[in-house]
This record gives sequence, structure tokens and C-alpha cells, in this order.
Amino acid sequence: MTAPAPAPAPSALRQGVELARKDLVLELRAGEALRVTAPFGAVALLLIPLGVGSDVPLLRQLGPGMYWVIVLLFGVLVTLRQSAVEGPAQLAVLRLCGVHPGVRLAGRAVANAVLLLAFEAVLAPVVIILYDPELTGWPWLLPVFPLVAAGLALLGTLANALAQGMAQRTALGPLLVVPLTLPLLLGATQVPQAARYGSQPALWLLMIFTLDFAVAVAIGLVARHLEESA
Amino acid sequence: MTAPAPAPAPSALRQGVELARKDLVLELRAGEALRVTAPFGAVALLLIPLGVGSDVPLLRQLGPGMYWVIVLLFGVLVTLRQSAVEGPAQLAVLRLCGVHPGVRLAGRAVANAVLLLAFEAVLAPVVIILYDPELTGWPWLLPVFPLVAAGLALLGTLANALAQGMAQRTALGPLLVVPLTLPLLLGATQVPQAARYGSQPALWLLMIFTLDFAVAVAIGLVARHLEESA
Amino acid sequence: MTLFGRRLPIATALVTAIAIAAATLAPPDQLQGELQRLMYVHVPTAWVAYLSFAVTLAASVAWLWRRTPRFDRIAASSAEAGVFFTGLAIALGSVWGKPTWGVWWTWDPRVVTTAVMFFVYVGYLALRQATPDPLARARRSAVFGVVAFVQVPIVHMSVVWWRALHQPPTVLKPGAPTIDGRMLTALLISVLAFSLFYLVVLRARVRLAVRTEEVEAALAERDQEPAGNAVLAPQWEKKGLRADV
Amino acid sequence: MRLAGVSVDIERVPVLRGVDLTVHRGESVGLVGPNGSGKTTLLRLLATLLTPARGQARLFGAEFGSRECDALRPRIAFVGHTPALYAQLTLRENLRFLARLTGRPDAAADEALALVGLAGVADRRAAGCSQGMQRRTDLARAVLTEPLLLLLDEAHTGLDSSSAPLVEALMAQVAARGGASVVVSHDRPRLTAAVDRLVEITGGRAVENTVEDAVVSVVEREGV
Amino acid sequence: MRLAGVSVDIERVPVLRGVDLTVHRGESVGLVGPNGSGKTTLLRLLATLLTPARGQARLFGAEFGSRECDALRPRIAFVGHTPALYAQLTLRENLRFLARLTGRPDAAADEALALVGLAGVADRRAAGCSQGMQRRTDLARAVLTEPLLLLLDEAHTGLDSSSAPLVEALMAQVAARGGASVVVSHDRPRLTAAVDRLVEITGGRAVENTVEDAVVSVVEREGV
Ligand code: HEM
Ligand SMILES: Nc1ncnc2c1ncn2[C@@H]1O[C@H](COP(=O)(O)OP(=O)(O)OP(=O)(O)O)[C@@H](O)[C@H]1O
Ligand SMILES: Nc1ncnc2c1ncn2[C@@H]1O[C@H](COP(=O)(O)OP(=O)(O)OP(=O)(O)O)[C@@H](O)[C@H]1O
Ligand SMILES: [Mg+2]
Ligand SMILES: [Mg+2]
Repeated sequence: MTAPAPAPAPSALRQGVELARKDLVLELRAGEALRVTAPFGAVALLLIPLGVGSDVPLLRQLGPGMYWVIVLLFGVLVTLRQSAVEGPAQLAVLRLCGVHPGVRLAGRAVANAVLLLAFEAVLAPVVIILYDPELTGWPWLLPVFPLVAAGLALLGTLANALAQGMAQRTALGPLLVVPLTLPLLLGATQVPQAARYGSQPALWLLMIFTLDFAVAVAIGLVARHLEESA
Repeated sequence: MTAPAPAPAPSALRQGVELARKDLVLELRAGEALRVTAPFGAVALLLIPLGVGSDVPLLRQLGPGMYWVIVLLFGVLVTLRQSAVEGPAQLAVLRLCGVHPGVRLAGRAVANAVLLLAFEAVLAPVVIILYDPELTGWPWLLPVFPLVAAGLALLGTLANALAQGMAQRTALGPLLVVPLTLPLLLGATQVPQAARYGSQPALWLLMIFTLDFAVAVAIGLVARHLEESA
Repeated sequence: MTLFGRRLPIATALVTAIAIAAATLAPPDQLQGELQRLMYVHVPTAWVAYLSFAVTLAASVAWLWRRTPRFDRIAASSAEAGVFFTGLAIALGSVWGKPTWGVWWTWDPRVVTTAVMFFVYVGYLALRQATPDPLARARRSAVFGVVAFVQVPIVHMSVVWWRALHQPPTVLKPGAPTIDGRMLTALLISVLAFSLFYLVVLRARVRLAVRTEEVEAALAERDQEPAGNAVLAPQWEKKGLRADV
Repeated sequence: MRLAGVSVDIERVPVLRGVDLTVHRGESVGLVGPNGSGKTTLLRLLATLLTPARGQARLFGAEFGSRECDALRPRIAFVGHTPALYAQLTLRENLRFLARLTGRPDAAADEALALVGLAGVADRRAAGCSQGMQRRTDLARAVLTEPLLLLLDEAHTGLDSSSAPLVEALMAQVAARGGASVVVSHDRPRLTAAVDRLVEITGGRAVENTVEDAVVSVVEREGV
Repeated sequence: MRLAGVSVDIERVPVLRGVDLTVHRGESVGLVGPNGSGKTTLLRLLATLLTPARGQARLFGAEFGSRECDALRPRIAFVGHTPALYAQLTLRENLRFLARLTGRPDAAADEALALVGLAGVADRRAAGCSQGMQRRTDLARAVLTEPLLLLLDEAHTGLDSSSAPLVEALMAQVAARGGASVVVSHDRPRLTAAVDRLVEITGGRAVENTVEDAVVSVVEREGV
């Protein structure tokens, strides 16, 4: 009747890293986010001037805003990519292997953030070439990229967890997340403007950071509850 | 050794209707395209002005173009909806039940076209309310809606068939289709402009129609070959 | 369940009557004239929408903590009421906007964030509708009910963060309200009337939810047979199939 | 149905090599072999769902890929190891859809469902049905379409003791119609009792390597 | 492990009603019953993946949903009827991923794969593996995680004759460790030979209707 001592559980950090690594490997093999969604985003950026008429000053003005709108809309698709779906059987295994649900969500969020950063990096040159936007104050954008990626990654993780196992997953997910990304969009577009007109871009950065932080805390707090809904 | 005579095969029309009906029922149950992708499109229309700055005359100008860009981008998602995926097992059954591959694609295209028309109908009032676009010459738009829906439906069907069974299905499909939708986008935006400035909108309509027709013929011709690559 | 029983609707009717009287008696605005009286319906609907979503937040937290079905019902009912009041605030706002701003709709941050708030909670209701299992539904919507509330402070702060058309806060802000005393009184009475109306709606909706659940439970009780019952053994004899080869 | 020296590659991985197999009308063949030896692949090939990379394959005299062979497709019933149902349609809708596509009355679909003992749950969505109920519905397909070639993968899997004899009944029905059956199963005693002869796919090496150089050999039926 | 008067609803459909079942340490229990009677549901319940709508369920003394019960979860091995592998990872990667999550060395994963006879194909993606190979990998999970509670659904399905005894070996190993097994199978003779006792999910009526009002009754082991 003496059960052998179970293997010591590895640290949460180690588990999170392992989970994120698995997500990235799967994504690499499927190549959905970078090899396909990113070009799709680029095509969208290309279509817009065709739809609205290609007037150079107008496009210069639209450029940055369009970039962020596309990053958000397609970024949501990246976070909801097919390769990030666990089937019921895989989910059962994860639930039974002693990983705290918060760690699982954190691993997913890290993988999402990495992919989104890459996605932003791919689209940035496209918008610069096609729209020739004004770039004064660009150093202020450097912190914006990771902050927006992190926020979107967190919100996408949450939506994915909420829509887990539903037939309407890919469609309900965006609906839940996109409206909440609004502050990200506003912050991202306002930072360079603020920098240009000498008002305080740091405040906008702070706002994005606060949102990221709030969502992260909220996810951490509710992770256990999300878990049990299988 | 005398096999009983097989049941007489029903007409291709009957079969196509049956296939389209099945697609629509599945879509109704999943509610993906209309209950969820459509609101997502509406939210996108709402986000764009926030990204690009909310300048009323500018928005009036952008309105129609944005509408068609969103219809095309999200319309592609509608044609690639999860509920239109046949797994390998279901596909095997369809391939063995004596339906000509062309009929199968036609059934799918009809279902897509119905959904896309509904999608256009949902988004149209949104763009009118949000962007207040100029509406002179709107009767010319009436034939544009079904023609664009048909073109997109056909292209989406083609992309779906090409990407059948690939892991990257939902992401690869758009990439294949979106560039081909360019003429649809141009036609749709030019028709009302032409009507307004007294040039010939009918020519643009003819162009869209020609494209639809060409894609339909192309699909009909390659259907058998698409089929065997599964 | 009998929260103030019959007294609540009576009180609501009474306060509504007083509110209408106060709104008519309050002085018209110097700039906008009689049109400004729309404020007495527009502003309360917006605030009551906030209140509804706050109640959803509180009930969601309470559900996560206690797991009592009652909190789930309150959260859902209040979100429905909130969506209704948000829609009403938008509608009344655009009715007000047409004569003052000249358009039904503008890209004013508050107006847009309000619309987004509407969509966030429509998403909340869609999430509920898409989850048939009661426990999973309660759990998921409670989680989302907590997260969704971020949108409310965003709507409120939007006018401060982005200078724009829409009125900045005159009442709900630090410091004394910058508004005529009589107008403020009329507004506050109207807010009270709308809040009471919200309570009536919420109570009715919660009762309806209870009733629905009772009916469903009764149906389930009657149909206690496990799902597998209906599966029979194959009947190949019918078609002349032989099992023995 | 005759295969001569047929090879099949899947994504350039050789799976079957030089398979010879002839199945006669009225005959039922059991296919056995270790995991990964290519039974499922062979069955999919017989269903004309795969194209041979080399070798000759004929179905009732018609060359694979030819027009006559395509015309024969509706007479093939292939039941794979995963149920081929639309999860969001009810069992009845699933079968009626198939019936209409192949020009049969709705009543035939309902009858087939009743035959496999699912009349009582016909209006439940496939997603909410147990493994065994889904498999039975899959077998009902094979009843409905009156096939001349019946191909069953892991035939008895998921069927309870009351419904497992369905497999044998189906085979008998097809044989009576002048058709042939090829059935894969790991339940060798049961399979042996049911079929006219057993065919084994084996490789030269250990289990891990059975995919190599599959040779089909005919093993005489044990027992009867 | 003890269930008392447990009921389970799935999406408001009653599936299990008033189930009583006690499984002791060192014991192996076979679960049988007709299609759709709720065997899979009961197994998922035992794996703590479902929450009982009514009744009491305890796992090694810990109430379901409690913190102690959660801590026991890594000691449960649940092998469902669909393989729980990531299709785009190789078999080795699949098992190593699990090993790392549970704090075991990579070597343990490779060892488990070798044990089920898949060392030679360990670097093939799960998507390119046959049904049986995937199931064996799933069983390797149960080897790797050294469970105290082993739950196998349709245990022998898809396994060839050389690997089917793996099921019995796993059960013996778990029993030796002081754990318990619950195994579902439609292959009744094989199951009867393997377990200590059989439990049938059945109703009061004739065989066709055994799905009625699931009452778990203990049937003494036939044979030995
Ligand atoms: C569709 C259009 C509109 C929408 C969606 C809308 C929305 C809102 C919301 C959500 C609030 C509550 C703000 C808060 O206290 O946090 C509010 C308050 C208010 N609105 Fe509007 N509004 C619209 C149009 C208008 C118009 C046209 C006017 C008048 C010219 C107006 C005047 C006010 C005033 C005076 C307040 C009270 C501000 C305060 O004291 O805090 N609104 N509106
Ligand atoms: N999502 C669901 N919705 C409705 N009913 C369901 C759902 N899931 C399961 N059921 C019902 O629960 C019952 C039990 O299913 P379960 O899968 O446990 O059966 P089982 O005993 O494993 O059957 P089998 O031998 O066929 O595997 C079935 O009658 C099924 O219809
Ligand atoms: N897509 C693929 N890529 C690579 N190899 C594949 C692919 N599909 C099948 N194979 C290989 O083909 C071989 C035969 O597979 P098949 O499914 O036919 O085996 P099987 O005899 O049915 O085995 P089981 O008894 O396990 O069902 C396997 O070794 C498998 O690895
Ligand atoms: Mg196989
Ligand atoms: Mg089962």
C-alpha cells in the first residue's frame, strides 16, 4: 500500500517555458501566423489604398492608424490560430498533469506575445513603404510595440480560454477581445502624436502598461475558475 | 452474381441544392458567420476611424472604400468558416457517393453566396450610420451586392478546395483569394463613382460579372482535378 | 425574492412623476434652450448603464467566490438591463446630437467608447448564449463579467483623455459640480427614478430566470431517464439480414 | 477486384510495396497485421481514395481512375476508424443527407437507423452521441447505400455485444448481393470466424519496422 | 476511490443517475455495458474531469474539487478513446513534453516509448502514425506518469496481438504500486480474464434496453 513518492513537480517557470516552447514549435510547423496571417495583413494594407483611392497626403495621414488597426484585427487572428487549440483529449492530459491553470495561460500568453512581436515587425516595413507615414518621434514607438503585443497576447489568451471547446471559437473569440483592445489602439496611435506635439507620450505608455497589468492580474486571479470549465 | 440495380442518381441540381442546404444548416447551428463574424466586421468599421483620426469629411470619403475592404476581408473569413470544413472521413464519404466534384463545389459556392449577401446586408446600415457616405447613384449598387457576393463565394470555394486538408487551412485560404478579389474591390468602388460622374457604371458591372463568370468556368473545368488531390 | 415587494413599483412610479415635474420646472439652458431637457433622460440612462455593469461585476465576483446560482442570475440579468440602457443612452444621445452637433453620429471618443461598451456586453451575452452547460456558463461569464468592466472607466475618462465634442464631466468629478442648482436637483431626481426603474427591471428579470430554471428542472425531473436509454439493440432480422455466416 | 504489384506512397513515404490481392465476388476477406503495417492504407486504396504509385488496380474490371471505375464509386461503402458524421447534424439528418445525395427516399435513411437500433436517438446531434452510437450510424451508411464492395476498418471497435454481430450480418448481405467485403480487425478470433479467408500484411522485421516492404500473403482460414 | 449516489448531466442531458461505486487500492475493475450507457462519462468523472451534479465523489479520501484532490491529479492516467497527442509533434516530442511538465527526465520518455515498441518510429510526427501507433503512444503516457489510478477507455482498441497484453501489464504494474485501475472494454472475454471484478452499467430491462437508469451493480468475476 505504499505508493512510491511522485516525481517532484518542476517549478512553475520551467513549466511555463515548456508550454510556450510547445506552442511555438507547433506554430513553426503549421506556419500559420507568420507564413500566412502576416502576408494576409500585408495584403490588407495594400487593398485599403485601392479601396479608398490612392491620394498620397491622405495615405500619409492614414498610415499609422491603419497599421495599428490591422495589427489588432489580424493579431487577434494570430492569438486564435488553429495551432493554439487543444482538443478535448489533449486538454484532459494537460489538466491532469499538475500544471496550475495560471501557468498554462501564462505559457500561452508568452507564445502569443512572441508571435505578435514578429507579426508587428513584419508589417512595419510594409506600412512604411506603402504609406510613407511621418516618422518623427519614432523612438517613442519602441516601447509601444512590446506593450501592445503583450496586451493583445493577454486578451487573446483570455478569449481563447473563454471560448474553449465551442463550435464558434474562432468567431466568438474576436468578438470578446477586439472591443477591449480599444485602449491599446488609442494608446498606440496617440504616443507618436503626443511626441510630435510635445505633450506627454509617457502618459499614454503608462495607460497601455496599466491595461496590460490589469488584464494580467485579472487573468491570474480567475485562472483557476477558467480551468474547470471543460 | 446479379447485383440489384443501384438507385437512380438524382439530378445534379437536386444534389447541389442538398449540399448547399447542409452547409447552411451547419452554419445556422454554429452561428459563426452571421452571429459572430458580422459583428466583428461592424467592430472593425468602428475601430478604423479611431485609428486614423475622426475627421468627418475624411470619413465620408473613406466610407464606401472601407465598407468593401471589410466585406472582402471578413467575407473571406465567412467562406472559410470552420463549419465549411469537411474532415478526411466526411470527405471520403462525399467522394464515394457519386456526386460530381463540380456539383460539390457549386453547392458550397451557393451556400457561401447566400451567407455573404446576408453579411453585406448587415454591414451596409452600419457603414451608412457610422460614416455617412454619399449615396447618390445608389440604385447602381443593387446589382453590385449579389455580383460581389457571388465572386467572393466562388473564390472562397476555390481557395477552400485548394487548401483542403492542410493544417494551415483558415490562414492559407485568404492568402490565395484576397489578391484575386482585387478586381471585385475596384469594380465595387468604381460603380457608384462612375454613376455619380456620369461615366458608364455598366462597364464596371460587366467587369465584375465577367470575373465571376471566368472563375465559375475555371472552377468547373478544374473541379475533377482538384478532387483527386485530396 | 420579495425585495420591497409591491412597494418598489409604486415608489418608482411616484419618483418618476416627481422627476417629470422637476424636469419641466427646471430652467431651460441658456444656449440650447428646451432641447437641453433631453439631459434628464440621456444622462441617467448612461449612469444607470454604468450601475448595471457594476452590479454585474459585483455579482460575478460574488459568484466566483461563493458559487451560488443566484449571483449568476443577477449578473446576467443586470448585464441585459445594462445593454438595454446603453442602447437607450446611445439612441437618446444621437437624438440630441442631430440638432446640436448636426449629425446623428460622430467620432467623438465618448460616443465611440460607449458603442464599444455596448459591444463588449453584447459579447458577454453571446458568450452566455453559446455555453449550454449551466455551470460552465456561470463560470465563463463571471470571468468575462469581471474583465469587461474595464470598459466602464474608459468610457467615463474618454472625454478627459481626448478633448472632443462631448460634454466633459460636470457632476461626476472631483470638486463641486459646475451646474445650476435646480438643474442638478432635477437631474438627481431623474437619476433616482431611472435607478428605481432599473431595480424593477432587474427584479423581474431575475424572477423570470428563476422561473425558467424551475421549468427546466421540472422538465429534467420528468425526463429522468438517462440519455443512453433510447439506444436499442440492432434489429437486422427486419431486413432479412442474417447474423450467422 | 484485383490488385497486382501495387505500391502506395503517402507524402513520399513508401507505405505499401508490391501488393497482390484478388478478391472475388461473393467473397469476404479479413485483413490482419501488426500496427502500422498498412491495413488502413490498403483499405483506402481499395476504396479508390488513394492512387497507386505503381502497379495495376482494377475494380470489377475497371481500371482505377477510369470513368467506369468512378461510376462504381457509389457502390463502395467505406467505414473508416473515425466516424464520418457531421457533428452538428442529428443522426437522422446525417443519413437523410446521404440518402438524398444518392437518390433514395428519406424513409430508407430512417429504416437504416432503426436497423442499427438507433431509432430512439435519431434526433440527437452526432456530437452528443457516444463513440459506439456514432460507429453504428456509420454502419447504417453501409446498410443504406447497398454496396457491392464493403470495406470496414477496425470493424468491431466500439460496438457492444448486441451490435457487434451487425458486422457479420452486413458482410452476409453484401455477399448475397453478389458483392465482396474486406474487413480489418485486430480481434482475430472473431474475424476468423466471420470471413472466408484471412490475408495478413507482414513485414520482414520487428513491429517498429513493419511498414517496410509489405508483402500480402494469403493465410488459410483457421477453424472451419 | 468512492462514488456515492453520483449523477452527471452533460449539457443538461442526464447521463448518469445515482451511481454507487467503490474501487479499492490494488484492485482492477472492468466496466462493461451497452453503447451509450455512460461508460466513457463515468470514466471521465473518475478522472475528475467532470463534476458530479449530485452525490458524493472521493478520490483516495479527498473530495472532488478540493485542493487535496487537485494535488492527486498528476497521479491519474486517463487514456480516452481518441489519442491525446499533438498531431504536429513527433511521438518523442509528445512524450518528452509531458515528462518535462511533470518533472521527469527526457530519458524516461524515451524509455516509455521503447517499452511500447515504438523506439524505431519515435521521430515520426503523430499525424503520420497509424491508429494503433497513436494508441500505443497514449499508453506510454500511462507508463511514464506512474499513476495510482489508471483509467482506460476501450482499452484494447487498435492494439495488435503483440501489444494488447500491454493493457494487462499496465494494470498489474499499477496494482503493484498500490493503485487501482478501471478499464472499459467491449471485448468481454478478454476483459473478464484481466480484471478482479466486472461492473456493468445496465438498467432493469432486457438486453436491448440495458441502458436504462444506470445502476452500477457488481458482477462477480466469471471464470477464475
Ligand atoms: C450618440 C451620442 C451620445 C452618446 C453615446 C453619449 C454617451 C454618454 C455617456 C456614456 C455619458 C455618461 C458619462 C459619464 O458620466 O461617465 C454621457 C453623459 C452626458 N452627455 Fe452624452 N452621449 C451622446 C450625445 C450627447 C449629446 C449630443 C449631448 C449634448 C450636447 C450630450 C450631453 C451629455 C451630458 C451633459 C452628460 C453629463 C456629463 C456629466 O455631467 O458627467 N451627450 N453621455
Ligand atoms: N454532449 C452531449 N450532449 C448530449 N448527450 C450526451 C453528450 N455527451 C454524451 N451524451 C449522452 O450520454 C450518454 C453516455 O455517453 P458515453 O459516451 O458515456 O457512453 P458509453 O457508455 O461510453 O458508450 P460507448 O460504448 O458507445 O462508448 C449517451 O447516451 C450520449 O448520448
Ligand atoms: N501521412 C503520413 N506520413 C507518413 N507516414 C504515414 C502517413 N500516413 C501513414 N503513414 C505510415 O503508413 C504506415 C501504415 O499506416 P496504416 O494506418 O495503414 O497502418 P495500419 O495497418 O492501419 O495500422 P493500425 O493497425 O495501427 O491501424 C504507418 O507506418 C504510418 O506511419
Ligand atoms: Mg489502421
Ligand atoms: Mg465510450
